[in-house]
Parts: sequence; structure tokens; C-alpha cells
Amino acid sequence: MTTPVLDVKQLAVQIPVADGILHAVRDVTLTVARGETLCVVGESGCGKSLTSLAVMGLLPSSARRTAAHMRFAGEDLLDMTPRRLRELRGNRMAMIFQEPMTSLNPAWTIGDQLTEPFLRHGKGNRREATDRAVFLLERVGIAAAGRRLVQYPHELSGGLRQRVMIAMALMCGPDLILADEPTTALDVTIQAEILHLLAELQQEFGMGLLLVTHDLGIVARVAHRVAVMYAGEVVESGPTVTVFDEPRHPYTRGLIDCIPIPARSRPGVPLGTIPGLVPSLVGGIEGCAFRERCAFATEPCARPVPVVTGAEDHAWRCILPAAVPSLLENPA
Amino acid sequence: MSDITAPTGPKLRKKRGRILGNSGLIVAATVLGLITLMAIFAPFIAPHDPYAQTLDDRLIPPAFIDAEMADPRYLLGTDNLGRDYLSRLIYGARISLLIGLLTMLVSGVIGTVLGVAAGYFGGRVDTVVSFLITTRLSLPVVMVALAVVAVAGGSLQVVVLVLGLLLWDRFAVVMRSATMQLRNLEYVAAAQSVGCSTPRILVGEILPNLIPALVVVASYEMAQAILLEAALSFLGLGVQPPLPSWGLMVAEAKEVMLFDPWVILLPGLAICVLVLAINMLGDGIRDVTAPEGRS
Amino acid sequence: MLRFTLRRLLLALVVGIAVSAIAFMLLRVSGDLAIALAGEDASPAEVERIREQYGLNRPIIVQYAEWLWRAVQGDLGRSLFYPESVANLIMSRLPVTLTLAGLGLVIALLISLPLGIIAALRRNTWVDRGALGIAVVGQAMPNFWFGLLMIFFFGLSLGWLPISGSDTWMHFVMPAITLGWFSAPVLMRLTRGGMVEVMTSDYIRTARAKGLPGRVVVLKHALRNAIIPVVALCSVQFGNMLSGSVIIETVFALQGIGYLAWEAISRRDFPVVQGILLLVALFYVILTLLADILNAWLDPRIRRG
Amino acid sequence: MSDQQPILELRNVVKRYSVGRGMFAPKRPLMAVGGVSLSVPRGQVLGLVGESGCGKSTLAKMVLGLETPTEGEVLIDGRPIAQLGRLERARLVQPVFQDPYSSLNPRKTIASIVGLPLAVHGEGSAAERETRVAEMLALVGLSPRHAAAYPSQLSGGQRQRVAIARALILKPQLLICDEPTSALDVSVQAQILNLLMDLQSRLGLTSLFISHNLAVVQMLATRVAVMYLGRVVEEGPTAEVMVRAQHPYSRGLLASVLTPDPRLGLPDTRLGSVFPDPLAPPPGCAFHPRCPLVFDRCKVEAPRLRNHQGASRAACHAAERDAAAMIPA
Repeated sequence: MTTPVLDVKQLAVQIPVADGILHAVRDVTLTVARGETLCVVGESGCGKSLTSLAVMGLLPSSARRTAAHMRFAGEDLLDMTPRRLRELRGNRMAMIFQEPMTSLNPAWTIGDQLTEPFLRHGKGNRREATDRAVFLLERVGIAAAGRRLVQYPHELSGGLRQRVMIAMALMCGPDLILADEPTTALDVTIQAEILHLLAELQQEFGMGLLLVTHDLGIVARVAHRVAVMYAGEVVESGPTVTVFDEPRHPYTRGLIDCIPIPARSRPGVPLGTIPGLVPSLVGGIEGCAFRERCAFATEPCARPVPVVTGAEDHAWRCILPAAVPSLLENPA
Repeated sequence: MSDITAPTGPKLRKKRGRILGNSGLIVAATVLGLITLMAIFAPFIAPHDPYAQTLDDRLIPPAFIDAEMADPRYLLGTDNLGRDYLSRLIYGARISLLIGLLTMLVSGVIGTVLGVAAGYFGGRVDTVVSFLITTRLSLPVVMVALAVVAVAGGSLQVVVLVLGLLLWDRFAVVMRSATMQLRNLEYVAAAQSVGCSTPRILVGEILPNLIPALVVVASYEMAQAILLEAALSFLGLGVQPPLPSWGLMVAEAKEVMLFDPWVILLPGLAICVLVLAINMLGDGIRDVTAPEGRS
Repeated sequence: MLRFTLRRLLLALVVGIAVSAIAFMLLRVSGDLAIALAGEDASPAEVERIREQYGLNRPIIVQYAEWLWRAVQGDLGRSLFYPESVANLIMSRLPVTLTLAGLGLVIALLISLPLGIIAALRRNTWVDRGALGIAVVGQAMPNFWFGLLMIFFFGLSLGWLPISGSDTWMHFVMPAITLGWFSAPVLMRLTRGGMVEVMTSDYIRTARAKGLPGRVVVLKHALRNAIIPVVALCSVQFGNMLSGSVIIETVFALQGIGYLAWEAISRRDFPVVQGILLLVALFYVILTLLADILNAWLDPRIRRG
Repeated sequence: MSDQQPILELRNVVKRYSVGRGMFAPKRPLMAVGGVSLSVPRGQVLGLVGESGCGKSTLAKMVLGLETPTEGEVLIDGRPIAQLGRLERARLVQPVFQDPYSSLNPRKTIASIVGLPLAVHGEGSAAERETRVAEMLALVGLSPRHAAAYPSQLSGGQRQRVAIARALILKPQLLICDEPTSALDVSVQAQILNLLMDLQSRLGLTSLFISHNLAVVQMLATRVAVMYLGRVVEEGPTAEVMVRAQHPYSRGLLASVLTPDPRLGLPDTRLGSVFPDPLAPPPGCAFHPRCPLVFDRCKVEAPRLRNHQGASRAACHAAERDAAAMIPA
């Protein structure tokens, strides 16, 4: 087995807040292989975005990051000099953010911002940079690429800007792309196009893709493997088909059941729900974080829950002996 | 589904904690409170009549400047007409506070009405108000105030009126943009849909949410008015002698600065402390009432 | 951009007219100018004579129109005190005030820009708190008092600098520092606020994700955006300095238009007062016009909007 | 009032704005809503679907009386909304908005937010109001303890329940839900959709339900209308639109719903992503630059909403052509 492009073990992120320490990410372990798409999925506040920012070293300055190791292509990001980290960022690992409207600098042209990482990382001269920018803009489906280079971000629509962000991430031919909710701010018909593009480029360039999203629909359609996060932890991970067919964690099952599906959900037939609220992560949690909301919770759930590993890298953080059945009245 | 994320008790306690944790706010409020009390009870506190001239006791320095020349009757010495400096400073607080408060009220009412109207109604109203703001900003405050006071005659009322009519711009600018933001929030649309009248929306939905910003601007403008009054009086075109305005006292002290420099120190310091306290109070209130974030 | 400039120019013109009207009217409605000119204890006949002489008995609109018509042609009337035309008088004093305000602005920027940027980058550290503390204390001091203290220490006690007059560059040191000192806090707060906002923006995160070194992130990506409102405020501050020159020039007896204004006001030399008010207001109108155009030029969202 | 009388009727409603592009740039007309006619019978839910900028929220504002139509008429319970007083209007139609964070005044308690409509309409004594507020809170699944809380102490889902309670306390004839779940997490969205379905069956509400997500709309709506660039391009019974959409845009929207089925790959919507500039809409059918079925007629002539087959209507030349071809000779 070759070295995974990203190998994170026991990542934790802590943020000091007014009334204590927020344990935003707790014991997250994940790997991304070359040519593989890993989706990190969860609801707001589960720590999925912070996980991707922690990998890139872009956490807010008050946040504290710890891990057993956090290897990028075999090299540990934890004990790396800031200089070495800068050499990798934007070069061998690149990131795409959620908000295309605000993620580009309004004061500089598209061309300037596209060529910047290429020039900064010494990939070639200005002419080569421009050529590559034009090539990539065309590759991400932007017509009249040469003309776009001299435009400013505000002159482009949201969909186009997100394409520019993708092209920018590809400028130096990275080994790993981290995409944090790349389509959430876009219209639904544009979303499919952008996801297509990302999946296609990922195959074409053989990159690893870590895609952070709240949408299980996106996960099902693009991920090779999935990691479900809840309250700062990965509660279940494994091959996408396995996790969707036989979820072993009640939270995963709950998430799948509460999605309305055309032609399956019908008026009058209620959706599955997850009762209660996400627990506060300030201070820290003992035992299973989901037990307050879980229909299967028993007394041992209050104690630390071990991670169970099944076939094909399928792992879950739950003591239930079998897959969780759907609780819907008439599951499809 | 039944849990409230933060019950009321701890929430209030948290707010109280935030106030007490803000040491600047506490210090500022204390200082301001003391000065206010001093101004209100001036006749009982002041050891002397602030207007009484004792020509034999001119320019007696306070003990901390010159212990030998000092006179225990005059804690902070006397001025060039032999008036007790401490008493004049205590009475001077009345003038500064009065002018600060009244000016703030006049300008606050004008500016808030204009700003809220512009922000809420938009369109033509906004165009007119924006034009008024631009025009007002183009007028040089100190010069206009000086010229008007020169024609109308220097008195407390004139100074308040002139400054009040000149210092509303910041209220208008801040209230306008704050109202514009609030106006687009969905709870205003909800109130409209529920059938609330426009005055009810302005008073019930908009105004309560403007108050933190209003307090900050008001404190800033009050400080500004106090500084301007001092400057006008210093230039001889504000409050007229023998009233113990701190600005006037600096002007009077200027004459004897060469030989008795301490005379100039005290009234200036008094203005400085008062303005500092007001500004810090405003900043502190802003920090305490700052939004806590969504979740 | 051309359209923007033209519209902005039109607005400036209208504001200019409004301001000139106010500058003119203010002196007429705030009291009886004739009595003010004649003196409190002049006889009614004397007051009437003066009213007649200065045309104060005509409708105020007519007086204003006539004054404006002459003003447009550069004739602001004659001083009641100096044997000179108001225009000449002002022109002879203007260079002093412009020099003072210019120096003041430079000093303000030298203090506020570095301090604002460093405070923003080191947010919530002692550097930040210190800078804000200086700003708060600085703003609380009455500027005339600050000037007098400077005169006392550097002029009288140490004897390093001349305390009044406007003959050499030495005469400008203290007034310019005083003027700059009081503009610095506003500029510093705005620089700091702008930098803080920009540094937490998404595009700065993008720039850091590209692997750019901190200095490039700050100078190329952040400062460029944060500086735009500061430019506008600079011109506003320059206008305020012209207006504030009344106090500073009086304290330091600097022979600029501020000092002239104070003299004229004290002597009821109203043609001069009106002229100066008009001039300073127009300066302000032109400065904000320039600031808006500069702003638009710096910000591609406005320039190419 | 007969039961045949629709609760909501839109007659050729047009809304034009004049939009300044930047501070001093020339203003240009924007057709936010370009001639929409729809009706909602009593007890029915009309789902209005479309992407950002299609005019669905503007339409909602006109129904609520927050905006005035440039042309056309909005009738509620047969009465033109323009002729209604603000109190009368409020009794007929109430909204639930998208953002549960900005839709509640942060300085008021939940009880006073929910009780505001009663206070404005001067209904009942203070004690009666309190009882009705408590009843309302119970109806939307909140506990009485929430009454004294402030919005900042509630979760997003709880806030949206408060907004629903406020909208229902006057017992309006018509409820306007403008993207009520799109700011919520999926698990919370499910709770709110279940609540709305429950209220729907218990109270027999008539409502206009606006969303960009067809999968959400079909949970509640009896009929669906699809909007594109200010116009309704398809309208019909939910089941029919979901299964046999006639307009290529409706089909594209449907394909864009990513169901959590790991065996399906990414859909090919074949719509491209060149969203047209609403300030310069394309001639002919506004959808033609993105349409996979485009032919010459689409570029010059705007199609009209009409019945081609089944019970639904579509504004599409291709649908018309296909329907014509299918008519047996």
C-alpha cells in the first residue's frame, strides 16, 4: 500500500471561549489516498470545517491544535517549520472555500490572483503562469479565459468565481485539495456542475480530495469514503456504499432518515428526526456525545466508547452490535 | 426540544460578569459619578464662594507645588484675582456637565430623528437627509460657532444652542446606517405583516435595537461638546467671565503662565479627566452590549 | 467612472451653494448685525446709518445673491479693519494655514498608520491596548491646553522652540504636532478597525492558503483594502484641520487664516469672517470630492461597477 | 364566501424595480416578477420553486403587502390586497421567513413576540393573551418555560417554531412560508417540515410554500409552480410535476436534487451554468441559453404557460411541439 497523501491521527482542536475551553474537534483520525475522495459530513458546529482548516494550518490564532501525527505525503505537518508549511500550502495542498463571493480579493484582478501561487512557488515565469491560468480557466469551463484575467472578482457571478477558486487551487498541480462546502453558497443547478467538475479534475490529475459538506446527498454522489462527524468526533467512517447501506451509528442513520426524497417521502408521512439538541462542547464530554438524543442509549454509553472496526475500513464509535435499522414507517 | 440553551439566571449573571470584568467601565462610571455628585452638591462641597475675590490672596500656589507659599485655606491655591481655585473647579464641573448634557440632547434629538427617518424611509427622505449631513459636515464647526456666538452674544444658552445645532451629524450618520441594517431584518418585515403601524415599528422594533449605538455616539458627542465649550470659552467667545468655565480658567491662567505655570495645569486636567471618563464609559458600554454572536 | 465624477461634481456644486448660503445667513439671523457693528451702546440713529451703509436693510436673499455674485468673481468685499480687500487678506494668510495643516496631516499619518496596523496585527495584546489607550487619552485632552503645555515645556522651560509667530520652520513644529496629535486617534482607530476586519476576511484566508508569507499577505492583500476608507478620512481630517486652525493658530499666534478669523470675529470684521467661512467650507467640499474620486479609483468595485 | 373562491389569487402580477448598479451608475429596470397568475384554493398548499433571483421572494412580499405590484392584482379571499387596511390584511395573511436569527427581535421575550399580533389588534385582555400565547407555544412544540426566554437563548429550530407560532396566532386565512427551512440543519429541517405537515393536517391551513429545494416542497405542497427569471415556467399537481415534468428547467431542478443514494453518480442536468443577467434577460424564452432542447422559435418568441398534456401547464415550445406530435391522428 502506498503512503496516503493525508494521514491524520487523533487530531484535536481547542478554542478558548468566554466560559471555558471549546473542544471543537476531538480525536479525529482520517486518511485520504491519492485519487480518492473523502467526504467529511456533519451538521453545523460539528467541527468539520475546523478539521480542514487544521490540516492547512489556517486555524484562528487563538485555537490550539494537537494530534498524534498529521502526515502530508509522509511528512508530518505538526513539526514543520512555518517556511516549509508555506512551501506546501497553495502548492502541493490547496484549499477551496465556501464563499466564492468573499474568498477572492476585491482589489486585484483574477489574473493576478491566479498567477500568484504559481509565481510564489517558483513554478515558472510570468508568461508560463499566464499560460497555465488561461489553460486552467478553460479547463474549469470559463469561456474567453484570456479576457477574464483582467477582470475583477466583482465582475463575475458566484458560479464563475467558484470556478476561478478551483482553477487557483490547481495552479501548482497539488496532490491534495481540501474543499470546504464548495457548493453551499451556489444555486442547486450550478452545484451539480461544480461537483462534476471537481470529481472530473480529481480523476484527471489523480489528486486526493477532502470534501467537507453538510449534505448527505453530495456525499452519496461523489465520495469514495465518508467520515460522519458529530460533536467534534468522527462517529462513523468507511466506504460510502457500506456506510449508507449499513450504518452502524444511530446518528448516521438519523441523518439519512431525515432527508426528504422526491417520490419516496410523501405529504403526510413524517420524516425521521433526531430529537434534542447538540451538546455543548465547552468543557468536554465523557462517554458517547450522542447518547442524550439516541433511542438505543444504555448505561454503558456514559463511559468512553471504543472505536469498532469492521470489514473494508468501516469503523464506528458505538456499542450497538449490529447495523441500525431505519425507524421510518415505510422505508424504501 | 424543551431545553433552553442558556437559562435566564446564568445569562444575567454573565452580563453582570461582563460589566464587572470591564475595569475601564467601572473606573469611568465611578469617576463620572463623583464629578456629577460634585457638580450637583457644589454649594455644600465648595469651601469658598467661587466668585469672591480676595485681592490680598492672589496666586497662592497649592501645597504640592510650593509648600512654603501654600495657604491651608486654599487647598488648590487661588487664581490671579484671589478666587479659590478648588471652589471654581467644583463649580466649573456644573458648566461642563450642563453644556455637555444639553448639547447632547439637542443634537441627539435632531440627529436621531433625521438619521432614523433617512434609514427607515430611504428614497427621497434619505437623499434630503444625506444632503443635509454633507452640507453640515462642510461647515467648519469651531469657526461657525465662534462667529455665531460673537453676533448673538456669549451665554450658556447660546453656546448650547449653537453646539447642539452643529454636532448632530454623527448621530445622523450612525443612526442612518444602523436603521438601514435593522430595516432589512426579517423581524421588521414580520412586524409589518402583523399589522404594526409605522410609529409602532419605529418605537417598538427599531429604537430598542438602536440604543447601544446611540449611547456610544451620545457619550462621544457629550465629550465633544465639553471640549468645544472649553475651546470657545478659551478663545473668549463662549461662556463669559466671571463664570468658572474650565476653558475660561485656562485662558485666564495663560496670562500668568510664565511665572505661575501650575494655574494652567488644573483646569486642563479637569477637562481631561471628565472627557476621558465619558469616552471610556461609552467605549465600555459598547463592549458590554456588543453582540455575543449567534451560537 | 466619468459619469460618477460628473455626478459627484454636481453634488459638490449644490453643497457648495448651500454651504455658502448658510455661512452668509448664519451671521444675519443670529443677531442684528447692524447693532453688532455699531456697538451695544450706539444710538438708534447710528445703528440705522450703519444698516443703510452696509445695505443691511434690504431683503436677505438680495444681500446674499449680491454677495455670492461678487464672491464668484473673487470679490469678497473689503475688511472693516485692515485697509485691504478680504480676498487679498485671506490669500496672504492662506499659505501659513495650508503648510500647518499639511504638516499636521503628515504627522498624524506618521503616528496613526504604523500604530493602527501593528495594533490590528497584534490584536488584544499590550501593544493594541497601549495604542488604544494613547488614542483615548489623546482625544480627551483639550487641544489648546495641549498646545499651552508644549509652549511651557519646549518654549519657556527648555527654550528649544519659538512660542509664537510664523517666520521660520521652527515656528511650525509645535503647532503641527498639536494639530497632528489630535487627528491621529481617529485615523488610527479607522486603520486598526479596517485592518482587523480585512485580516479576518475570507480572501485573506485564501491568500494564506496559497502559501504566501505574512508580509505579502499584510502588505499586498490586506493593506490595499484597509487603506481605502483611511484615504477618505484623511481629506476629511485635512478639512477639520483648516477649521481647527482657529484654536491652534491663536494659541501659537501663527499668522494664518485661523488667527485671522479669530481676530476678525473679535473685531466684528464680518466681511472677513464670511470670506473665511466660505473658503474653508469650499475647501472641505473640494476635499471630500477628491476623496470620493480617489476612493472610487482605488476600489475596483466602484471604478468598474 | 363560497368554497370555490380561491384564498389567494394572483392576476398577471408584475414587479419592476429600477436598480442602481453602484452608487452613481445609471439605473436600469429589473423585471423581478414578469406577469405571474396563480391561485391557491382553500386548504391547499402551493409550492413555489426556483433559484435565487427568480422572483419568488418578491412575489411573497407582494402577497404580504410589503411590496406593491407594478401591474396586476393580488387578491386574498377574493378581495384586492391594495384595498385592505393593514390590520385587515394582517388577519388574512401571515409570513414565516427564512432566517430564524433575524426574524425575531433580539430584545423581546418569546411571549411578547408571539403575543405582538394580539396586542396590535387589541385582542383580549392581558390574561387572555397570555393563555393564547401559551396555547400557541404548545401547538408548535415549545414548552411554557420558553415564554420568558429571549431569542438568543433558543436554537435555530426553536426560533423557527416561535416564528410559526407568531404567524398562526391570528388564525390567518393564508400562510406564506418563504424558505422556512433553508437556514437550518437537515435534522432540524426535518423537525420543522414534520411540524408544518402536522399543523397542515390539524388546522387545514392554506399556504404558499417557497423553497429552492423540490424535495422539500413536495413534502407539503399539493401543487407546485416552478419559477425562472420572474416567470412561472411550469405549474401543476405535485405528483405530476415530480414524475412527469414537462419543462426542461423543472427536469433540471429535479435532477439537481441529490438524494443520498450512493449508487447513483452525479446527475447531468445539461443546463450549463451560465446564469443570465436579470438586468438583460435573453430574448424569446428566457431559459433558451441554458436549454438542452432549444430550437429556433425559442430564441424569438416567449412561450406562454398553457396546458399541453395531463393536468399541468408549462411554458415551453418544445413541450408544445412534443405534445402536438403525440396527439393521435
